[in-house]
Amino acid sequence: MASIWEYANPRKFLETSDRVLPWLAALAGVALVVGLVWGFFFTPDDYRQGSTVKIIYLHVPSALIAINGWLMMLVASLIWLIRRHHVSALAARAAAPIGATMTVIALLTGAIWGQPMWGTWWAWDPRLTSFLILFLFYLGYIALWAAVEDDDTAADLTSILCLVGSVFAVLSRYAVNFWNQGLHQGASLSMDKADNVANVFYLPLLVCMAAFVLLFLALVLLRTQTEIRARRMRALLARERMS
Amino acid sequence: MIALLMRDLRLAVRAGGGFGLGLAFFLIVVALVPFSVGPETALLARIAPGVLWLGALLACLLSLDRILALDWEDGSLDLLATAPIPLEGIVSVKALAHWITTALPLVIAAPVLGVLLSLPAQGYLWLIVSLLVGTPALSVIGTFGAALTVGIKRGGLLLSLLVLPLYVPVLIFGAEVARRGAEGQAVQVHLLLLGAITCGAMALLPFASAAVLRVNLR
Amino acid sequence: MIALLMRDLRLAVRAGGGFGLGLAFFLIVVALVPFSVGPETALLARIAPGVLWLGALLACLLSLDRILALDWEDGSLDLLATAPIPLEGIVSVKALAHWITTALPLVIAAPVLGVLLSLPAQGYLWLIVSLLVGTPALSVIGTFGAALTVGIKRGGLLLSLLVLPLYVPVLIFGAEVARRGAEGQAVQVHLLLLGAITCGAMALLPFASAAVLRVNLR
Amino acid sequence: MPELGKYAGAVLSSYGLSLLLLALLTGLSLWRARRMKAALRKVEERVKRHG
Amino acid sequence: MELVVKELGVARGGVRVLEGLSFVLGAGQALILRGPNGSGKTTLLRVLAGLQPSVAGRISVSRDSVAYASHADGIKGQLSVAENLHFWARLHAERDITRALEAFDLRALQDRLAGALSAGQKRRLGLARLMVTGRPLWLLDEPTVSLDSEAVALFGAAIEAHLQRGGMAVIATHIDLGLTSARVLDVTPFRARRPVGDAFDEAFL
Amino acid sequence: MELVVKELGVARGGVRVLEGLSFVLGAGQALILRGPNGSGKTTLLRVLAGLQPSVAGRISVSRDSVAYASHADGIKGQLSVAENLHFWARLHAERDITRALEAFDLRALQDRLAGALSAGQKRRLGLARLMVTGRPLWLLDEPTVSLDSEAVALFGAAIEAHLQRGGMAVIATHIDLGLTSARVLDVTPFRARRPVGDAFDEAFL
Ligand code: HEM
Ligand SMILES: Nc1ncnc2c1ncn2[C@@H]1O[C@H](COP(=O)(O)OP(=O)(O)OP(=O)(O)O)[C@@H](O)[C@H]1O
Ligand SMILES: Nc1ncnc2c1ncn2[C@@H]1O[C@H](COP(=O)(O)OP(=O)(O)OP(=O)(O)O)[C@@H](O)[C@H]1O
Ligand SMILES: [Mg+2]
Ligand SMILES: [Mg+2]
Repeated sequence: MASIWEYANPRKFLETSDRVLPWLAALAGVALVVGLVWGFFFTPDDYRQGSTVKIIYLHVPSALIAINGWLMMLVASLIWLIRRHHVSALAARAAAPIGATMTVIALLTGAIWGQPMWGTWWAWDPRLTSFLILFLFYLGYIALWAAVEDDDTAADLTSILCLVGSVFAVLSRYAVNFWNQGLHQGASLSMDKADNVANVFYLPLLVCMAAFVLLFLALVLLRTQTEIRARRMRALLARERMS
Repeated sequence: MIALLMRDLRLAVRAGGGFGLGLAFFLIVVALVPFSVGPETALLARIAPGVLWLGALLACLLSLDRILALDWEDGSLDLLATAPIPLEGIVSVKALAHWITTALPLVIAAPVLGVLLSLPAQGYLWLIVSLLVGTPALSVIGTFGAALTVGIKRGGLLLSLLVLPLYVPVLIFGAEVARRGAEGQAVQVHLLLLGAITCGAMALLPFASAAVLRVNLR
Repeated sequence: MIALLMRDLRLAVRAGGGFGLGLAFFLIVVALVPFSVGPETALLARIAPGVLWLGALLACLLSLDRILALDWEDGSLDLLATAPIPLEGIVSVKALAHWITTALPLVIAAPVLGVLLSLPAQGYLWLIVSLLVGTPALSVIGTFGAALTVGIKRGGLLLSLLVLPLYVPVLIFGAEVARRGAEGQAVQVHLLLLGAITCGAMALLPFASAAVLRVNLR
Repeated sequence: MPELGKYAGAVLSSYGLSLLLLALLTGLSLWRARRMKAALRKVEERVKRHG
Repeated sequence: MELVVKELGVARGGVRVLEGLSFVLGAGQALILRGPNGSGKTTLLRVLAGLQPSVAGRISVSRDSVAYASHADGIKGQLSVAENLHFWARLHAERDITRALEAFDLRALQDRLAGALSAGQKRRLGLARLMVTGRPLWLLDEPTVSLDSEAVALFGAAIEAHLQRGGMAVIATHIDLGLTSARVLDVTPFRARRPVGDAFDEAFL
Repeated sequence: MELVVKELGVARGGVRVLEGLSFVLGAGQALILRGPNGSGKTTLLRVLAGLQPSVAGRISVSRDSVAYASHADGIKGQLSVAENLHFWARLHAERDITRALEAFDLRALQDRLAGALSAGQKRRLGLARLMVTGRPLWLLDEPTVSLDSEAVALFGAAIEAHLQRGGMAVIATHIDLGLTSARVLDVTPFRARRPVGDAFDEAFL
């Protein structure tokens, strides 16, 4: 079997991802439409939360991607630091804006949800707070990529930032827990407690989560391709200027 | 190493006061708080420990770019990197110099400023202790940030952006210790955690800083 | 003059985001406040207008040294001073560029951050108005400070020290307008005074800045 | 259209904002991808021509 | 257009470095300043450029007619070569930068970020800036630092062309530029003497 | 002690600038690098100093034996001349700075703040730093910039003395230093060629 590292070759990656991407994108689109339409039109209201429960189909999947996007960047950074495959560094770079957007979506939907449920847009609840901190990490990571001109230098710096940042993100999570007891409990939603209550909510939620994962993958592939091409173009232009 | 420390301290004194300026900034930020939130004593007393911690943190932050950028600009950093000292040692010494010149004066000044904000009497001890335990972490983390942004012209703001989220745990525990101290609650657990963060940061971050610096120098 | 403005704006965008970074700092300062004073909503709502004003002021402050120091270091300022534009015009354009790249984004972001601090609903309008009226004064005063400290390496902290006292009147009236707005009281008088300060600063300070710059250049 | 009751504003605005953000992200990614592809092709051709 | 300097005295860091300096430079003439390190050439040029006041004597030239090029080049690393030149051109109400690009062989580099130039390339850009100022009097402080011999020749040609058009140049340098037509002024004899006696007021300068 | 460079390739900003460079430098020898602006001399010196990785080839020298002097001097303006030298001396576990002061005629300036030196005086201080490192291999990037002829002679003498004691030196320069014993290496022939074909991966470097 061919080694998985072959796909770390930029050309090979471009070829493979070109083949996969249309399918992935179509799948993501279908899943997204099915999940959201199902959730929005064909689920009943919760007896306590009324129609706001429909927000869950955006809120939870985006929160999921926001966290796991960072995790993916961490893994990609490690691969870059250890094996120095350019594609993985560029994939991390490509994922950052997606993760940041997902964080914003989770924050926004959460805030909008919080207004009717908790009577406030924002509370300094541990989970919310650590999400805000995660957003700051995304911002810093993106800003550092943008500020450094040389590509390899930027890749090295951001990778190390990602490592250190991950450690501190976990630290903050625990610190915040110590600091304030929260409002945000999954249990506030009826389905969350008694597992069998609500396949009505649960199934469309699953579809939405799958859709967001697919969308994330498709976007990462697409943006990684773009980054690869941008990188190659910079290299070609530089070479052209030299002669 | 000692030569480097002595040089950095001397430069801080000569350069129109590394000592004085962090302190002055701290003083002014704290002094501006009553102007911005209004002068009621009860309110001020309530937010005093937090404001003092935040002020100290910002004063530290502002002086971070002096840690490495000056040496970068005039080429000293290139020369230090080829000197017979490991880069890890260099960044540690730099962090130490930053702590001595910036954080230590803040710790000493904090009680005085506490008076301005009507900090309750029992709060002073724990304020000082929490600052003493927490500020070394600020210097070490800050040195990491400075190493990350050293090649970037006027990276001061970027530096702040990168470093502040890293400061969050330190700030939470530090301010919590000071606040609990002021309110007469138990502080041991939080103080212990603060100490653990500081020790961890001092033990591990110099390696990250040196690695980042090596990347930036090439 | 327009060439200079365009260049400064372009540089701000290129340099990894003059726009973004001031904003990010503002966000972070505001986000750190609850960590330091604790998470109670009532307390936060009470200090929100003041904290927002103070945060905007600090974000402005941090980016001041970019106004002139970069041009000083690479010799551009010498060349600009011999260019066929009066130095007063140059410092005014620089202040304007600073306002556009730094202060304006802060004004736009302030309401969003108000949510984080649970600012009462009626406070938003006056918060924005007070910032819009007050921040030009911050930029102009800051340019004066930048001109004063331009020859000094890493004068950032000294700059803060010099500028902060000059910011006090602006802060007092600005925060007062925002606070009264949030509490539903009358704001006219204070807003008028704030406007007067801004107009005065814009009319007079460029001459002082140019004079100071001339001294520093020789 | 399902009956959203008194929470219509909240639900609709969160759907609206989220979908807008997702569309923006996807649109920008696609736009940049297309532009970069074209630009790279141009550069590659030029490099090839000039040997 | 003439530069007349009469009995000029200049000071640096509160200490007089040159005094009693007089010369006249007519249109189309160049003057080369020589003198050992620390003799005050840089200081003199800054005074002529109007960046620093003189302590004695007179200078007949208005600030609007000088273009000064110091050790630092005033180049923005984040802007491209062409953008850098365009900026200075527009500031001096000139339009055309192609002549400057050509004169210093910067055509091939014009879209490169100035931060990614080598030392000599940067210097060439700094010198090209002079050509877009449209000013008649050039004040140059060690202009050929880090230039290779080819670039030095370009520089010589640019100076000659400038003089031909009625311009003037004052150049401080330690090495031979091969400008045959230029006069040379050694500043060593004008080094400021210690004031005799203990004139208290004078020690204030 | 010998510096052996074999088939070295160096890159700057992601682009190869030199390749296939080989030379051997024995104790007591000096090598002068020549080449037009932007040919890669500075890059080569940085690679030799270990500040930047090479992209091909081998270098036989350990980082502990080189002393590098770049365009920037690493001088602190707020410290006096003597303090600056003392610092670098202590860092390299040397004690004596008088020899360095003497060699570059800095005795009279030793208590002056380094910020108040003229361009040439600063450069002299930067060169004097090399003598307190105790390192055998000196890497010098355009060392004689802004030096007057007297100071260039001092520099030549310092280099000769260093070589006499078994030291080595690699010097990038555009002007003639009058070092008779030194070999000259023109880097122009080693300029990196375009890679043939369209190796996609290579364009990433
Ligand atoms: C700005 C505010 C909010 C933020 C940042 C936020 C963030 C999060 C995060 C990070 C998760 C975890 C996702 C995961 O583990 O996969 C989550 C899940 C969830 N959130 Fe929120 N949230 C916010 C507001 C709200 C509000 C107001 C509600 C409803 C009252 C809510 C209800 C839920 C529910 C039901 C879940 C799923 C719980 C579970 O399965 O564990 N959230 N949210
Ligand atoms: N800031 C300062 N304070 C005090 N003295 C200074 C200061 N700057 C320079 N000097 C001194 O003033 C004198 C003149 O310096 P200047 O830079 O004009 O010399 P120069 O002729 O340009 O020398 P070089 O050829 O080395 O560039 C020198 O002796 C220098 O030491
Ligand atoms: N940051 C950078 N990014 C891309 N290319 C660069 C960068 N810095 C320099 N270069 C290019 O690399 C090449 C080598 O530069 P280098 O500084 O080594 O030349 P040099 O031989 O020292 O020239 P000089 O004699 O002008 O000092 C030059 O063509 C330069 O334009
Ligand atoms: Mg000089
Ligand atoms: Mg060079």
